[in-house]
Amino acid sequence: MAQVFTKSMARNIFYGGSVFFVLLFLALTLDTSLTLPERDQRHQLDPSTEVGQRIAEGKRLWEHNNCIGCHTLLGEGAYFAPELGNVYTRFGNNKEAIKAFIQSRPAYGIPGRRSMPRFNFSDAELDAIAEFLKYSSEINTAGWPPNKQG
Amino acid sequence: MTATIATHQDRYPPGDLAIWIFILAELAVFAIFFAAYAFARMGDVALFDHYQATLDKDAALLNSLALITGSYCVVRALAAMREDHRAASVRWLIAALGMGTLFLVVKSLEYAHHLAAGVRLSTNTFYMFYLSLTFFHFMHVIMGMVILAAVAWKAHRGGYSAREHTGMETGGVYWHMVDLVWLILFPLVYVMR
Amino acid sequence: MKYRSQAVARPYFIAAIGLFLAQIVFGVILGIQYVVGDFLFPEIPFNVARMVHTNTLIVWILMGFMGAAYYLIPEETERELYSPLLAHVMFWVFLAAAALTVAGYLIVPYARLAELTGNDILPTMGREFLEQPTITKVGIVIVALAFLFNIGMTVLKGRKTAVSLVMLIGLLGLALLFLFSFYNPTNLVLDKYYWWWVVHLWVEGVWELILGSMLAFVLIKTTGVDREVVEKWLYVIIAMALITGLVGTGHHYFWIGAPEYWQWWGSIFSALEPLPFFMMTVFAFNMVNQRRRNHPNRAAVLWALGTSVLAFIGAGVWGFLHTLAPVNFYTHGSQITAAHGHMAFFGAYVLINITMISYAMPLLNGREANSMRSQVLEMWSFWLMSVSMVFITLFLTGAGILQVFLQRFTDTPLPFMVVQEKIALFYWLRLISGLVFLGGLVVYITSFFVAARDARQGIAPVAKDAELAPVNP
Amino acid sequence: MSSSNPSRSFVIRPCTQVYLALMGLTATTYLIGTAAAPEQGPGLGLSLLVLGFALLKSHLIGDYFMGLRGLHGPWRWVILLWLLIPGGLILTAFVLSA
Repeated sequence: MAQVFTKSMARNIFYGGSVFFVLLFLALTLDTSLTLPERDQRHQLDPSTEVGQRIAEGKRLWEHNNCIGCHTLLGEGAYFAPELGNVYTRFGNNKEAIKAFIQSRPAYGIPGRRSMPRFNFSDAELDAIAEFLKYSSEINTAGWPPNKQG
Repeated sequence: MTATIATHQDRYPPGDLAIWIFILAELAVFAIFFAAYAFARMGDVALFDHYQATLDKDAALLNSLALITGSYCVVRALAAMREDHRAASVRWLIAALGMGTLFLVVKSLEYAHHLAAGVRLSTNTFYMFYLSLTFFHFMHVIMGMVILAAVAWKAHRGGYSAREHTGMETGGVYWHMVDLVWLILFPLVYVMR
Repeated sequence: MKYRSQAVARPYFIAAIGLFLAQIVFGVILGIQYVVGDFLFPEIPFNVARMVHTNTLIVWILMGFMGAAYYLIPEETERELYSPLLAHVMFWVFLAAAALTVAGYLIVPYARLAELTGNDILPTMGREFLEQPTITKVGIVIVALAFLFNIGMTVLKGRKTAVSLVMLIGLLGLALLFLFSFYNPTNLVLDKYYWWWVVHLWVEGVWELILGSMLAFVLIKTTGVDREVVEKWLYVIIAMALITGLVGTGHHYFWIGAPEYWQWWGSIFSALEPLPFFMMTVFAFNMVNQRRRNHPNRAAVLWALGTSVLAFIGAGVWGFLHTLAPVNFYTHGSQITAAHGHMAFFGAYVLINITMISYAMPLLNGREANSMRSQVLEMWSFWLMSVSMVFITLFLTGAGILQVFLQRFTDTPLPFMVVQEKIALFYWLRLISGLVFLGGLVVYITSFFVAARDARQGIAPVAKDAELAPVNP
Repeated sequence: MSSSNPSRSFVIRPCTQVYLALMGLTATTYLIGTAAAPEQGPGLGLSLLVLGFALLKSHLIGDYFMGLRGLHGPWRWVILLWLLIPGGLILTAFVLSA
């Protein structure tokens, strides 16, 4: 009588199953790649346009100052400070309000409270960050977050 | 035949137990998918009914018959092997592979038709389910055919006998699982409304 | 220790524990900053402390994996490591890169660090968990390649067991997927989509292979159960892990701009993700129950069993709690996520590394097991860390539920910062649990010194390695 | 399924009987699906009948093709259980949405 549960069959299932689901995942990724242009606002990113350049610069500043270390962006990041994927709409679709908020942070924080560092951005840099956050808010995120509070 | 072997055969299904664990996991995925389809349909019955009517029931019937026949071929292949008719067994396996190929061709034609009509996963919830369920199953048919081809090759090379053919049983139950899933999928997605 | 070259694992293990301590110290700082917002501000702002906390975690877990590989691969392949020297050199390269990176985080502002390391040439910084300067990432790739070469050559020339092959596949996947950390387009959706190929496909994909093979190795050694049995379970478990985990990546694609069918695919597959972890628990307890010997290292067995249980609770149960799209719509990016992250990382990857260290360190020091006194300390540290981590998780879950309700679910949603103040009580309780955790870690570290002293005084472990009669099936 | 007794070969094998039953039930399902006007469909009653056919067919496959018939213990029931859970959920959803 043959063995009921063999190691070689378990191994075959591991290899076969893994290849199968890798291929399935890649197939779904392919469809995603084809569908994303309708959802991810990539037309705004054209580097030959001024807006596209501002967004790219804004993302660069976002990364160079590790904003994700406190905030979330589309729900990902740290959970220490407010969600910023929708901050543009939360601030009344107003880039100036975003700029004013970043600029008004005191250098030594607010005693006893969570404080955002003072970054001393130039006006052009503030523009870029605000443009990047506006772009983020326009990505089709399937209705998330549930409300403007993020 | 000793008592231990008898109880052993009574208690465990044919084939390697490892494939059964795998089959259970796969069936669990399909079960959740089917239930998800039914409950998603509750949210928009009109949409589901409308787009269900665009599916090709003739093709689905042909495919159902192909898979059932394919399953039957594998049953006969095993029966032949149990009587040591190796050549007949291989012929039945090749017939099963033929049925699998027929399924893939018909299904591909259906996909080509839908793709030409601009249907994608994101078109609407019905097509999302239709394409997801059938494509996931489609991949299983391919997987089952790869397994059957390996089994047929080994049978051809004399790797199985009336006494020892666990590998063929293992491949067989996987192929039947593919059939089993389609037998639910066909009425659920094509007929029921 | 059967092969001399296994000794290269020792510095890796020691560095891993050292970095673990640093990680927890920064974790406590973060815990304080959650309730006393301006603690250490502006010298060490929250984002810097968090970066140190998460990056030291990743580095020490990788150190642990590498040490584990250097320890178990010679024993599995039954030959000396291909190049112990290369392993030593790479250890110092890796440690130096990690130390310099952390020092960079703490000494200069992050933007300055990005400038100094030429991030504009190939921008990869400033994304969660991948904050390391590009040059550090290149260093990681070099270390990983040298490591894989070393391990791969050893496996190629030696006996090929399931444990060593699975470990090798896991490490290979780890290295390959890390390459996606160099892809950073301006398109935020694409950035996030492939960022998960590093993060999710590591922790819910290839790392599970490494975890499984380490657990299988320790169980084979400590229980004496037939390798054939352990290895077939290993294959089944990791097969399930990949079957559910690969498409399970979709649970991260619900709200980042990816198509909406991911809500179905992600929910369905990740609903099954607890399965491999559950199988792992059943497997570990089965193996220990069917043991054919009583290994004198009781602590290692406790860590192994603890891994299987807490990985299931943290990764399996707490993951499932918020993985379904309709639930995740409300919990995404809340303290619920933090609760799950803490328990899952601790249960799965912290504990498996400690299991390995606990099993291997005495052997690397020339004894089969530590003195009973030292083992009792280890067991205390297990319970202190595990129970406090359970409480951290529960308090964060409580905070998360309230946060979700007040900020997202009610008819009158409150702003983020207002909600944070309302749930501060949970953060205080979490901080207390965190301090207990730190205490547990100190006890763990103490156990090594107690073991060394007892060994000098010739105190043997209490239990002799008694061969058990084969357990009846 | 097979026997060394040569007289058995003149009888239709049980597996062939099952095969014919499966084909017949599938054809019936198809006829039910196509008989009604395309925009109307077979309606709840016939749909549930079709679901019942599907579960019966799957049970036959499990028993006769996958070889679960004659087993004792949990494996005997595992496919049936699998059929009943999603079957029950589908039934619930269709009844509720009718």
